[in-house]
Amino acid sequence: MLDAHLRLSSLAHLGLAARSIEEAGDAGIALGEVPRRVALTLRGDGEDAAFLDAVGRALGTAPPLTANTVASLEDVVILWLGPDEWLVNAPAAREDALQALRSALGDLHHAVADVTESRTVLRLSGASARDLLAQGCSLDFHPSVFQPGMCAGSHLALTHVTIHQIAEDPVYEIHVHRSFADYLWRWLEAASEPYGLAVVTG
Amino acid sequence: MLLITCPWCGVREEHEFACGGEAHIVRPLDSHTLDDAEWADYVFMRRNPKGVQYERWVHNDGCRRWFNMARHTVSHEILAIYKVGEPKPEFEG
Amino acid sequence: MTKYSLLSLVRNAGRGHRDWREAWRSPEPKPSYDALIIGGGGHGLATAYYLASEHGLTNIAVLEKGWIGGGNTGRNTTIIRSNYLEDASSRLYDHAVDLWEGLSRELNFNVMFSQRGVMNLAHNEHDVRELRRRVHANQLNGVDAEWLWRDEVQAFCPVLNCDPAARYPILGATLQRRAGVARHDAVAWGYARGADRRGVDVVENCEVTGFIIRNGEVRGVETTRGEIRAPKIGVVTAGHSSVMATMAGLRLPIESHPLQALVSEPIKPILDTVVMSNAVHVYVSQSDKGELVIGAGADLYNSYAQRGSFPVIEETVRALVELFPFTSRLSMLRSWGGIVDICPDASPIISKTPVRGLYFNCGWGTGGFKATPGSGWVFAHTMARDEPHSLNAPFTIERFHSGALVAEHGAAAVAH
Amino acid sequence: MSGRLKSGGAIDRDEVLRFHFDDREYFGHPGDTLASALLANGVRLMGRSFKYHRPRGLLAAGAEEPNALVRLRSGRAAEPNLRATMVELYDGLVAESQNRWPTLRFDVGEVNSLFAPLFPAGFYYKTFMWPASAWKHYEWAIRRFAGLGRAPEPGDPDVYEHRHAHCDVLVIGGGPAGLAAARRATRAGARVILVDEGAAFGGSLRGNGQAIDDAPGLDWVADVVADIEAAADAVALPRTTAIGYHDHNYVTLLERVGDHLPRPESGQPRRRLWKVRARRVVLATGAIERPMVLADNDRPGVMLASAVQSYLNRQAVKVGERVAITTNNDSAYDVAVQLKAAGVAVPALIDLREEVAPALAERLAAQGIELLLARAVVQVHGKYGVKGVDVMRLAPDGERVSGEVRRLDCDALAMSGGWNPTVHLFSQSGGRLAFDETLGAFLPGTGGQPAAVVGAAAGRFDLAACLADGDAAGLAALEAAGITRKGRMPQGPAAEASTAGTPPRNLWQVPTGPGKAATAKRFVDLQNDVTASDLALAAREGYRSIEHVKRYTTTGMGTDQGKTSNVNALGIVAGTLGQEISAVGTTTFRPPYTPATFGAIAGRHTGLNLDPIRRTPMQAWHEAHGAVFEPVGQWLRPRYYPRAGEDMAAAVNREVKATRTSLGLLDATTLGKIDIQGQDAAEFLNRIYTNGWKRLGVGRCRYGLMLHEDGMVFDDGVTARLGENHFHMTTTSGNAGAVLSWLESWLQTEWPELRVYCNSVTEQSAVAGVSGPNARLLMESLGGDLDFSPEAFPFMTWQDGTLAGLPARVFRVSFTGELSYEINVAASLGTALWETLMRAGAAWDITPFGTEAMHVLRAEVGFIIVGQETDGTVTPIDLGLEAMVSGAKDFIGKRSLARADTARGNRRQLVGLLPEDPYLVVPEGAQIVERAGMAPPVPMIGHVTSSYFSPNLGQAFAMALVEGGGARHGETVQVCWDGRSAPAKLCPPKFLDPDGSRARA
Ligand SMILES: Cc1cc2nc3c(=O)[nH]c(=O)nc-3n(C[C@H](O)[C@H](O)[C@H](O)COP(=O)(O)OP(=O)(O)OC[C@H]3O[C@@H](n4cnc5c(N)ncnc54)[C@H](O)[C@@H]3O)c2cc1C
Ligand SMILES: NC(=O)c1ccc[n+]([C@@H]2O[C@H](COP(=O)([O-])OP(=O)(O)OC[C@H]3O[C@@H](n4cnc5c(N)ncnc54)[C@H](O)[C@@H]3O)[C@@H](O)[C@H]2O)c1
Ligand SMILES: Cc1cc2nc3c(=O)[nH]c(=O)nc-3n(C[C@H](O)[C@H](O)[C@H](O)COP(=O)(O)O)c2cc1C
Ligand SMILES: [Zn+2]
Repeated sequence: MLDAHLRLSSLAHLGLAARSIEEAGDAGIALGEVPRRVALTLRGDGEDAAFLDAVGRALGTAPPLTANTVASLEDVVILWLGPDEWLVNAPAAREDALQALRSALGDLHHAVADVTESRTVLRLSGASARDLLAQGCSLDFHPSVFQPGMCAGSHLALTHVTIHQIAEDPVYEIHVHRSFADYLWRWLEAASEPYGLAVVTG
Repeated sequence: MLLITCPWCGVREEHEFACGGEAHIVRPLDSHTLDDAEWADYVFMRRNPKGVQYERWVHNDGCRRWFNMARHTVSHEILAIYKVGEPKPEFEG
Repeated sequence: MTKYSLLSLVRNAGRGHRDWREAWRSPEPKPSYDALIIGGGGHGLATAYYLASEHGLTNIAVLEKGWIGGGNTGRNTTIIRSNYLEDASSRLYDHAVDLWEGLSRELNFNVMFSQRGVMNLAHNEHDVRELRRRVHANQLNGVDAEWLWRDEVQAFCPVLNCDPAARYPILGATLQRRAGVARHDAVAWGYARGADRRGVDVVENCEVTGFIIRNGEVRGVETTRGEIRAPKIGVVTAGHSSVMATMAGLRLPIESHPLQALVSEPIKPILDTVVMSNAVHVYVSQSDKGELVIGAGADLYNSYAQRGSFPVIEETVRALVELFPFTSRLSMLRSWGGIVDICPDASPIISKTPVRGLYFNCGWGTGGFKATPGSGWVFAHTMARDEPHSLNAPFTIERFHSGALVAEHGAAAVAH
Repeated sequence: MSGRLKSGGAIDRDEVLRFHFDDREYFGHPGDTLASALLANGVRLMGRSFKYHRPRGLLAAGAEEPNALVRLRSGRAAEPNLRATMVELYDGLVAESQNRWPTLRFDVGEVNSLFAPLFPAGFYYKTFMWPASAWKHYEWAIRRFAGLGRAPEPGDPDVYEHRHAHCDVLVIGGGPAGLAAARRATRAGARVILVDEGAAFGGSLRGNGQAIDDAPGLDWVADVVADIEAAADAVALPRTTAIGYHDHNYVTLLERVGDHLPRPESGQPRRRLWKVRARRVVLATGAIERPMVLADNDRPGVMLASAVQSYLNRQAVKVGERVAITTNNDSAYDVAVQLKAAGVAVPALIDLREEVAPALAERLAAQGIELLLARAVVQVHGKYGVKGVDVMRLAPDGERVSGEVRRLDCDALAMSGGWNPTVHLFSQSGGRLAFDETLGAFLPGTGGQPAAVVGAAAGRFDLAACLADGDAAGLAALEAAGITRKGRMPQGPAAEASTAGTPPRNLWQVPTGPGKAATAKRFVDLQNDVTASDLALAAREGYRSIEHVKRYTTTGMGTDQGKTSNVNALGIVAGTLGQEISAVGTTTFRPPYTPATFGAIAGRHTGLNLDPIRRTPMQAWHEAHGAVFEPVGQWLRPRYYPRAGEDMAAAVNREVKATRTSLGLLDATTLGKIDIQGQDAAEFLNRIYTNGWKRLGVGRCRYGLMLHEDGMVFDDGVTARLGENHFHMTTTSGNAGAVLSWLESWLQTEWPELRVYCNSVTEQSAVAGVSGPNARLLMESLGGDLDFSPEAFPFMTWQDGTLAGLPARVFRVSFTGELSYEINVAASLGTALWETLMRAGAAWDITPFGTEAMHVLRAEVGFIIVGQETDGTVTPIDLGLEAMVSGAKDFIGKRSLARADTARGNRRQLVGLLPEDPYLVVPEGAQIVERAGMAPPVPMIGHVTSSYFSPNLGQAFAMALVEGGGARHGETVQVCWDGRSAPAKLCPPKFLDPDGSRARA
């Protein structure tokens, strides 16, 4: 087995752990990095029953067909990225399920690409979370429009991100390409200044 | 600053998209039978209408899908958005 | 026609300026002419002026759908330079600079050609290589060009942010000292006045709506003010070139895009040269009235709307504030857009067409103001002789068939 | 004298604010603007005009102010050209007048006034042409006089923020009409944004004291604002200007968050740019009063009547002791009455009209104010302040004045030349304007976007109508946004309807009086010093289009963009040309509505955040080890790693040498990586690349070139076959995104029948390239399950395995021409891999090398770099890579290669170049000619694309594109740059190991 401490997050050099606190207190923004999880890009024909079926069998849930939504079963989460593209997320320990996915799809026209390392996931919450996002992202995060269980690809502060709302409060997960993570983190940190920032463990 | 309804993702800001220029230009299959001028017509010549333009867009920041749009090049009004392969709607102008 | 001079100004001041004559007449269009120019921008007016002054064709008219100079001539950032890469282009643009130098006196109209130098900044090794390549080519072509390293750039333009720790640090720049800016409107007015004086009819509010073509030969045009006949017709309509081509049954490799510019509030002199940056996309000069004249980028979609989108402005302003940090607390006064006619190789088309007697001058895209006198001069030659001058021979439509493009993407990558 | 009244106004008399204007100290109160506070202190002279440096005071009380522009704050926080009318007073405020030297009162620039007869509109087009060389000097002088304020200093201490917003209804303008609309929409639960550029809501109600629902108007305003603030989905933003109305209901707003404070609150931005997408927009932007164009109408103390009223009611400031009033419409009568009530003498109200409604006349009579009908002010006296005005009878045609000149003593003149609805944003939105002959103003017409224009902005100048208008627009917006009303709808607000008035008398210029007064200047554009006679001159000289007039005279081109002057200018031009105003038309309204700070538009994207910086997993290591970086796309890549005392050349030589002789290590993470899967993947690559892919074996790699359809090289890279239907493509670092888009566009739009998926995996792996004769030894030393023997792991193949305990995919490819392995591991293991390699490689003195050494190494063996050896005009054949161009299949760009010019034999072709002086590194970009010493224009036959010193060859070498170069090896040419030239010999572009045996070792 690989020695886990060899793995470095894309934000390792920022020393976030040392700055992290458990509770956000009265800071308007709580921001943290989500621990590493398995991620796959899944491609296939959303109109092909056999494909949907195979995915459903392997992951316990079929990929969501409604745009900008997420399907999940326990800790496996499937984000809709496009009509033939999904992002499958699972805890690092669930690598098995993902192997199952590959084999289940067999000869069907599909593609699975491991992107576990490609994205850094930030968790954003706090009373001012929507205000912070609104500084750099043109999506409408109003609760009547964007709710838990929804996700969308867009631009945040000049970088491509996928934003997934995971709780009402609101709590968001922001998937950003790994090489941009440091930039985005520092940008969010600066943009949080008006609200107060608590760095939390993700 | 256009507001574009991606046929997949819904209403999004222009900056999530890129425009790929005139749509419905079919790549000649028998290019070796074309003379230089005919080939240039495919590679370089464009309608560039003042009025309704049919053009390709891609939702780069969202679903990465290409789609077609009929847009008025003076008012910037978007008259139709349709998926690749769907028939081209006809508009005056 | 009163000659303009300090003396005539003094004399007229005494008479309360009541006696100035109109700079150009507003004639009714005649039913026929020896030649027509469609488009009363700088290029069209210059063409008419040189047809009259160099080729003796005076029974001619310029037809303008709106007001002269109201197209890109009236909305450009007025940068004039000739430091182009390809031999063909540098010759053409340098010929224009030669003409610029004598233009105010030739036209007896001060176009305020101000040779304050133009710098093109390099922000990475690739820029350095490509810009120096251009400098060396210019020098061998007899076009004045210098390369400045960072410290020289800083000395030449002290308000530039030359911090080596910048996101895109300035590594060096090309400098063309003969280059500069001119008063754009005056160019249109000066050429109109000069042409008018030689008998040319400058007809405003006259839109061409169709061509009369018989047996592959052009005979005249239909306009909003009636049919006008002529055996030679030059089309110089910039952003509207494709529209005109369609009327004539031709196809062009041109797309019309909105290109934006903006000005700051006027401030006391602070920038005495012209600065252009490709990597950090912006170009800036300060006008004699004091406002910073700032060039932005083009939108990526076709448009005839003379307005662009706000993100393009944002991007430009970011670059502006980065290169000129003092502008952070300065304000934008006005922004606007033009419709530029972009060619795939970023070079113009000055060409005969398959229709006899019909000529096109277009494709100047984001950078044709600088060429105005030269363009008019060679186009007049082409129309008068029915064959291109050697300076514009490479700029035919046929080059898109043969592949002999005049690739100026590097030299033209910043809209200018 | 102007001054403060004892009572009234929305100011807090208990708090005293100290401020400075031009080195003098003054006092004011919260609720003051800089303008009102100066007036209250008796200061009238606030600026100098642009061209003639005439002394100027306030014209207005709002955003339309053309004269009183000041420099606010000091040092790095100073900001020029701020309108004193929009600057809220705070304690310690420092402001300075502009465009004067040495002082505002004694301004040397005033000499310009003496030469004014020589400086009519456009004078500079007529002179300064002789001698040619002198223009430089003239221009220098002209420039010194131009400009308004001084430029700010660099180092802005404040930050700026952006904010995206979405709403059902955006209400622009918080006067009665806008508030009524916002109130209606808010009560129905809509998402509402209400903005007003003023410091508080209320619009004209703040200045005119009108009543609503039988109570003071401002009480109603407070109620509405409280409602909005209490609503969950509504916001009310004061100090916020809508600056731009763009396509598809995209509106930009500029909020002045911290400008009214000594400094922004901690952590808060100074200004915030809002980018709003609104389903409906309600434009309730009010109307701007017009000045009258009369002789010397620019003297300090000549003000808009509404401004006089506003200063009186908002800040309890009287603009003078004796205020004469001149008007062409009913609105100034209230002003007269209110002034009188406040104890200000009103010597007369001078109305251009022949008659007015008896009720109005009676109101004046009741106050003992003299009403002079059919009269006009023909002259204003006083230089630094009004001393009196001359009044004469106005002829019915408005062209002449006659009779006796009556002098009225006064120290201020309030004028109202009618009202212009504020249609700027409507026009920006694409709406057409229609000229209303009665009002003498442009009203919103047809077209535009999903918006309603209400209140004074729509030409309704009656409070009751404005309220009803706003209320109805609020309802309509709800309907359009599909919002069903909740609960019982409240009544709309009510106000007393005004009785039908007398229409204004629209006179675009008031005739001048007799004698000397005949030549007095009648200003139209106060800021740019454009007079009525300038406009007439322009028209006379043939500048007939209003656009020509604007550009010839500069009318409307100042910082106020002609808010008070444009319609007057139009009227005068139309009159001169004998045309209808509607035929003359307006100039174009453009964003921003009022000037917008660049810093705010840049937002947080300044400095290092100008553009995102991309980092590889090993970036921290590079930083810690002193790498010098260079930007490559958005990445910052190590260029070289200098050791103590080394310059770049020394470091690069060392890195090159080490790699060629032992072992080098490169961070190659930035290469683009695209995963391509599907049963048609090989067919797809066949169409995209110039060479064939169908027969590439699984486990093998191949170099490919992509062309654009014009036949020119677009990108290159090595692609590996991972499975029968599975490929791993690499692209250049800078082009990764463009290539993926390119592939998708072909797949989705041209060849949807191909069953292929492309996914970016660039970020998935960290890539370390080990290169050098000892590379194999290093790989073997790492321990793992891979056999690195040449037989088991030949050149241009790849294998998966474990390396030093790390799962890895190893590609045996080479960009340096040495024996090389590109090791891909999970990105999170990048540093672990790198450090392992450094540790294990120590035995061979492993040397990390940067992009510069990489460039030298690849050039030594003749590999090209796309974007360096190519520039969009280079074909594979030009590069000598004809072997890679398949004759057997079609591919993108193929047909273009056969075009007449592209197939020409003597195109510029890639060659090697050896300078005769072996230590001379010719500059990249140097040109190549046949012979030295020719005079320009010198025919150029090529240029240098790459040039380095090779420590391995012990000499300088270069690559170049040279006409027909492929057939000219061995010939000598001249390399030219900066006036120098040096001979160099053409050779094949392979300097070392021409048969490639080292990489294959
Ligand atoms: C924002 C911006 C910045 C620029 N900056 C620079 C710069 O710094 N330096 C530089 O060199 N160049 C610059 N350019 C490019 C330059 O402005 C143009 O290339 C040049 O002015 C073109 O001149 P023209 O006379 O050909 O066209 P225009 O001035 O556009 O004239 C064409 C005329 O044709 C008329 N017309 C069109 N259709 C008809 C019809 N059917 N009938 C009659 N008349 C018709 C139009 O009304 C118009 O007046 C810039 C352009 C823009 C938009
Ligand atoms: N008697 C007359 O002739 C006359 C003339 C004009 C107005 N009025 C009176 O004025 C009132 C008009 O009410 P209304 O609500 O239509 O207008 P208003 O003038 O009361 O309010 C308009 C508001 O819009 C704001 N505004 C303008 N442009 C803006 C922008 N771009 N961004 C942000 N804010 C902007 C202004 O600051 C102002 O507060 C009525 O009471 C009417 O009787 C009377
Ligand atoms: C070089 C240059 C300088 C300009 N300076 C000013 C200026 O000082 N003030 C101003 O209001 N507009 C200025 N403009 C912009 C014009 O007002 C106008 O916006 C432009 O000519 C486009 O025309 P349009 O906006 O009428 O469509 C300038 C334009 C150019 C090309
Ligand atoms: Zn989409």
